[in-house]
Amino acid sequence: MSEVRLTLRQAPSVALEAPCVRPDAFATLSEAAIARLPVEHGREVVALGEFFDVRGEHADQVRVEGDVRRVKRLGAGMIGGSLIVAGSAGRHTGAGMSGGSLVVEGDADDWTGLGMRGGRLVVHGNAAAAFCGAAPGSSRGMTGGLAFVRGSVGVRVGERLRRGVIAVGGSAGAYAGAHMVAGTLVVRGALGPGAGIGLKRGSIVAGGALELLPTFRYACRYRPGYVDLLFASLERHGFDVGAMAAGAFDRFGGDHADLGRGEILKWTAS
Amino acid sequence: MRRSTVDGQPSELDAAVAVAAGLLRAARQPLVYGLLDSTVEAQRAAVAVARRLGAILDTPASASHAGSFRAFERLGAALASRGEYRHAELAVFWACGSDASELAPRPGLARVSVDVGSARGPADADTRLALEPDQEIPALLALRAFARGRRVDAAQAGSLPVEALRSLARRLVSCGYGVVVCDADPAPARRDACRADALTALVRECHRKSRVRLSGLRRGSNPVGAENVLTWLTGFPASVRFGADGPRYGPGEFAAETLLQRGDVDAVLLVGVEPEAHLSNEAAAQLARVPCVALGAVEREGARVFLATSAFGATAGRVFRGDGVALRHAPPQSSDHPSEATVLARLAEALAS
Amino acid sequence: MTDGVPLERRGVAIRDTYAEAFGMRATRLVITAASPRWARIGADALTGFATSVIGCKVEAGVEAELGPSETPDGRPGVSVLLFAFDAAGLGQRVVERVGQTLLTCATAACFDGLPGGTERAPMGEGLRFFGDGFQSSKVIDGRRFWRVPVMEGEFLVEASVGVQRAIGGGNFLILAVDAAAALAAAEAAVDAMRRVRGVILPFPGGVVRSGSKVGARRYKKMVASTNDAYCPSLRGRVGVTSALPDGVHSTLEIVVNGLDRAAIEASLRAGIDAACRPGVVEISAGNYGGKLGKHLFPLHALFAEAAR
Amino acid sequence: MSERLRITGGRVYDPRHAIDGAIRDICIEDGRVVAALPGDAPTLDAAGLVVMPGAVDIHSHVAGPKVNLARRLEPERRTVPTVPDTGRLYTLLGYTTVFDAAVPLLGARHAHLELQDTPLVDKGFYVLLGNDEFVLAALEDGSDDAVRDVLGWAVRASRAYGVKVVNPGGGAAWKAARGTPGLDDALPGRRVTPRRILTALARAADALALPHPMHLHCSNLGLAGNATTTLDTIAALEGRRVHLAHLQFHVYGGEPGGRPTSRARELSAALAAHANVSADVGQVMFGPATTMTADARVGEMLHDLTGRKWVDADLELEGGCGVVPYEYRERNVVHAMQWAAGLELLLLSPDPWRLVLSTDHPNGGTFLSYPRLLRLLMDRAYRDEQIARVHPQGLEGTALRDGLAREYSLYEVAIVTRAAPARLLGLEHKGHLGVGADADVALYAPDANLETMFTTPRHVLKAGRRVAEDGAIREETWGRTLQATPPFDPAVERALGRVLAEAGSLSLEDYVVGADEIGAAR
Repeated sequence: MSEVRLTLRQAPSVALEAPCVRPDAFATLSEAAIARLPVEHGREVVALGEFFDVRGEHADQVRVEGDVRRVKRLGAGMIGGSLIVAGSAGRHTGAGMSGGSLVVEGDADDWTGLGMRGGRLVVHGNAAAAFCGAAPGSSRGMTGGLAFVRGSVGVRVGERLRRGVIAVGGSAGAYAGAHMVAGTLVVRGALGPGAGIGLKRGSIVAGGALELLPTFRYACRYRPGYVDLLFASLERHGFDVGAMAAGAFDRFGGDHADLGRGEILKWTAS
Repeated sequence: MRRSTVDGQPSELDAAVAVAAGLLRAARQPLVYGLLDSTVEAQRAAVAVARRLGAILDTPASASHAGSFRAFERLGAALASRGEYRHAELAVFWACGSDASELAPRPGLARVSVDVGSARGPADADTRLALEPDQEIPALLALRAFARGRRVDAAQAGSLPVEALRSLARRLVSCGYGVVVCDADPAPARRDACRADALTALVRECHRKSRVRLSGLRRGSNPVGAENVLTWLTGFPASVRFGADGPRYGPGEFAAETLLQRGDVDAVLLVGVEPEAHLSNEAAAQLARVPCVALGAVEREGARVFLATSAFGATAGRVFRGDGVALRHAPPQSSDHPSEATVLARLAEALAS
Repeated sequence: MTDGVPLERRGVAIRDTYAEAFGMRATRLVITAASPRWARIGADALTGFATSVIGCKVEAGVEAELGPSETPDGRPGVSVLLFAFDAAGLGQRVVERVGQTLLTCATAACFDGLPGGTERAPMGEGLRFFGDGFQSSKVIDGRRFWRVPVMEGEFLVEASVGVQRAIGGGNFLILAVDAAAALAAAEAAVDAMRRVRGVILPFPGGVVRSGSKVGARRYKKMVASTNDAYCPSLRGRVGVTSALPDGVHSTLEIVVNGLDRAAIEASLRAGIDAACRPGVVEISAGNYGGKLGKHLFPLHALFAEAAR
Repeated sequence: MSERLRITGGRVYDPRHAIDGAIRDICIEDGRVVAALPGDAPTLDAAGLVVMPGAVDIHSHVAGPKVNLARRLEPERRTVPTVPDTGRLYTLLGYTTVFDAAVPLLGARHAHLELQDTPLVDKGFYVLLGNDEFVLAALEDGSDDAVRDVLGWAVRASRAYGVKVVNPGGGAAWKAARGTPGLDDALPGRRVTPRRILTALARAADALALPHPMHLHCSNLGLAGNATTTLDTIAALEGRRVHLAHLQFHVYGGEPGGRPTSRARELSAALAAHANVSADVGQVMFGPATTMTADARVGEMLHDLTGRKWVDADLELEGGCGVVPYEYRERNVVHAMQWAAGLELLLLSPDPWRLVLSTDHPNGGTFLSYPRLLRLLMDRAYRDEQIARVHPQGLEGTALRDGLAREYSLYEVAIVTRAAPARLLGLEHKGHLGVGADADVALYAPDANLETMFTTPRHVLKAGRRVAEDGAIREETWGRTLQATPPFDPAVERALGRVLAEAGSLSLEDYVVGADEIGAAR
């Protein structure tokens, strides 16, 4: 099985825009052609090979090594193949991806998975702000696929989520699932203030503490069937749902300041 | 008369401009920042410089006005020029004052002040409603739910003054003309990502049944000019990067605050701004470490190049009023110094040569 | 092949004939519930009165009982198969039956058991309207599920089901010395056949006593009528050419529908083998001279292949 | 030193001079067409190319407050180009003159700021009147002369080229009480009717001899049954000159509140019967659009349809505006009807000199869709293909169902995109290639696919300079701002000042755009 390996040779002095790093694109390129792909280092357009040692060709399995926290848009728009960032990744990693598998073994920065449309995105560490969020002005954020973070996420995870599943192993910052249109956001840990603000439809499954907005209204305590389907799917993809595998949920409908057809399911052990 | 300086030493303008151009050209990622206290003419010229440089262009609004930008882009707005406020029967001052004489006390105008923590509205308001800071967003949502005719459960409302909010919502949906006044450039402690959104959505909701407008108070001499000029020239109101494929918008991403904190710019051109008033200490400290060209009427300490210009107050040109009306700015006194626009035009020429 | 060579098992002759079966469309539903008991109740209700397309437009039966590890939601379940002549008809029957028997059944949920099927028929898409606008949907791993609020909680039903080509009417006949021997052999056969996945035995207890022939002699409107050649009481009647050897006094048939040829073959093999026991004279099969369908299962070939 | 260029051997289409594809040389000197040039003048070989005057857009939305709000509103799709791109993209299509159709008095300075930054094309705007206190007060208290002087002052103060009337009186009524008055209904709290506003402003525009007549957006835009309003409006004008904006949006039958149908045939007949009336079509094109209008009612209606973003703004003493992002879809029955109604108007048009091209950019679609629209008009087979794609119910009752066979010729295209709009605008030096004309020229390479042909001119010349070639800007020049300079009695300023003192937030001087505020910014 062949693989393309990019190893950061020279640290960029300012942010490096590298949306050309896409496994589906690499599948048809030679080593030299990959090294010639343009990246923007500040105002200069330079070759990818200036910053990375490129090893391998004609493969849609890509591994990126070295400290690439300043490298932005890795895997942005990817439609297939596999991209593994061996450490922590820069901003906008996997933004707009519509297929394939993207794994960040370290932490992910702001806007990772922004406007994601499909595929699978996994972060082993923590993710910063607007994980799987929405582009400015767009009426929809993530529209498909599965994304999960083993650690915690920053503010506004899953903003304007339209379809797809986002799961967080740790806690989430303020305004988790803001203005969700549909889809499902699972957070095992605590949620920051304002969770579900403007929720139109869709579900927020909350494993930890959260302070509900006044425009959510209590419905009942139960364990809806789809939760087990969802958890089974998450477990299959390698996400541990922990104690939520058993127990019940308190259902709160809202946000009644908006359309109000969404739900927050708050886990309870009993 | 103040002189332009290079490394603190007085210099002729042309020589200083040449040094500035060299410094900016040598940078890998220059930032053009400010445009708050600048005329439209200077703002245009700054965009031209940024475009030529392939710089990132940003204004203090990227931090202070971020929530309002976001709300506008998601929802739009219900606006009015200031003269319209004379029709108002209800004014709600949302944790702010107003400088519009049209909303001063008068018969037929009910004035409500919603005070949030220490952010208080006019002292002479007819009605007051006090909220804790963490109640602000919940209160806005509850108001909107009431305006939609929904109920709010006591269990979730906690200590919110539910009855007062219900009553205010009723007034908003039944008034002939209402204005909600808010602080559109709040201080750092009050920059909530969702406040402007919640206010905009509330006004939109009330507007279904009555006529209600949102008025955002701005700070600085020409913040609306900066937004307008950047928008018509680049498509975006702030935080624009001139990349290989044209202007790209990056709210947050291309905001001076985070660019500096992350060390993602290596030269800065300051125009029409006192950056320390708008940046965190951390970002300001980084700014001090980056080669800097500053335009202004007051010499900036530590700038590699200082280009002396007339002060905003002494510069003829055009500016936008807070409600978006373009006006001619005719200074009472004139200046011996060239305007920012003139100096920026020279800088653009020097960059081209 | 074993043409012309007599075959027998444990002293029971296996006639050199073929079972004649026909093409159908099938789907599989996975029914889960809070307990095996309630899953079974739902499955039995859903598959009730679904013996033959002749009278009820669909043939259905329980395929298997499933453990929690085998179901999408980790609850105990039952898989059932439904067969009809075309996808549209099958879809209508699914919506009717799931609506009547699982929407109503305590704790039950219903999933597509053929998720890979590219041909689809609506299930939850048709049932969601019971939710009166309060229903909502979830897409999980690319599959859409409808949540229909009900008094107990929520009825979870997959939006659509996969439909595939399948075979109906695989069969064999047990020719026995008397009715008791025929029934004992049939029961043994059914027990063996139910262990095979991918098939159902749609008739009561898996057994059919009223084997039929295509059409009727006397009543032109009948699409099927009694299989007089195998009715012991008609032996010697004018106009009847009996197919029963001497000493045979009772015949029972086992009918099997399967998702594919291999499943039917495995099932027939297991059933015939189990039916070869004392009191059984001969194993035969319903052979309609090719008038019924294009799928033929020569009995001898089943065992020839097994031997290989 | 004079700049000269001889365009040689091209097939020239110059309807003003009845030249229909004749091989002619065009001689250019110092930005103008001249009769002849010395033999050694530089040449541009146009053999095999189609040569037309630069195109003129009589009705677009390219500058000013609401256009800029629309830009900010949609960072995610950018249907409304930036000001520099507006000039470039128009030029790259062979358009060299563009008018913004609706700028309020209070937005005039802003509009000029944007026009100053608009490269390449010549440009101007029409100032909005008819829902403002100035005109309404003059109508209530004064004579028709007073209205004429308000109009004269407004055009001069805003440095406008013409006057635009949007939903006369209806804007004011909507703002006051969300009402929609009929032609003879008094506005809330006033003695003025829409008919009075309409006739007085049309008369005033004529009296001032403005180069372009009153540019009118009729009442009830987009509403079922509004064809009646439009026909009544034409009748009310009693033979006075008028240009009806985006006629397509005003030809609907059907019951008020119901689904609109097309009554384009009747409007086409009315156009034939009224030589005083001209119009631009306001064609709807499928795809993204951004509706922006001074008719705030329409903004609210469209927001109710889409439920998404909406900018709704009030302007003191004047009307307001609405901006709503929109999308026209082939499979939407109303959109299909709108698309068909525009094509009906164009294909049934009694006189290409009085019904000209527009998409009401970006309301019916962006100006970038003009080449596709031209192909729809010129290529029946292509049109039939498109007809087969749209919602069939939308075509019910339209003339498209009759199998309209008309195909526009290059000559007719030159009329509806160049000669006619220039004539309707009173632009003596535009829209033709006769001696003295501005040397704005577009050269196209013929192509079986007419959309391809009109999308990328081979060459575009602006004022004699070769500014674009094969889809790329070659040189970025700066066009002129076109303005009208009607006279007015300065005494009117006293009355205006009184209105402002009572209800404005600015002084009269603040409204006046200075001579130094127009022209290229750089």
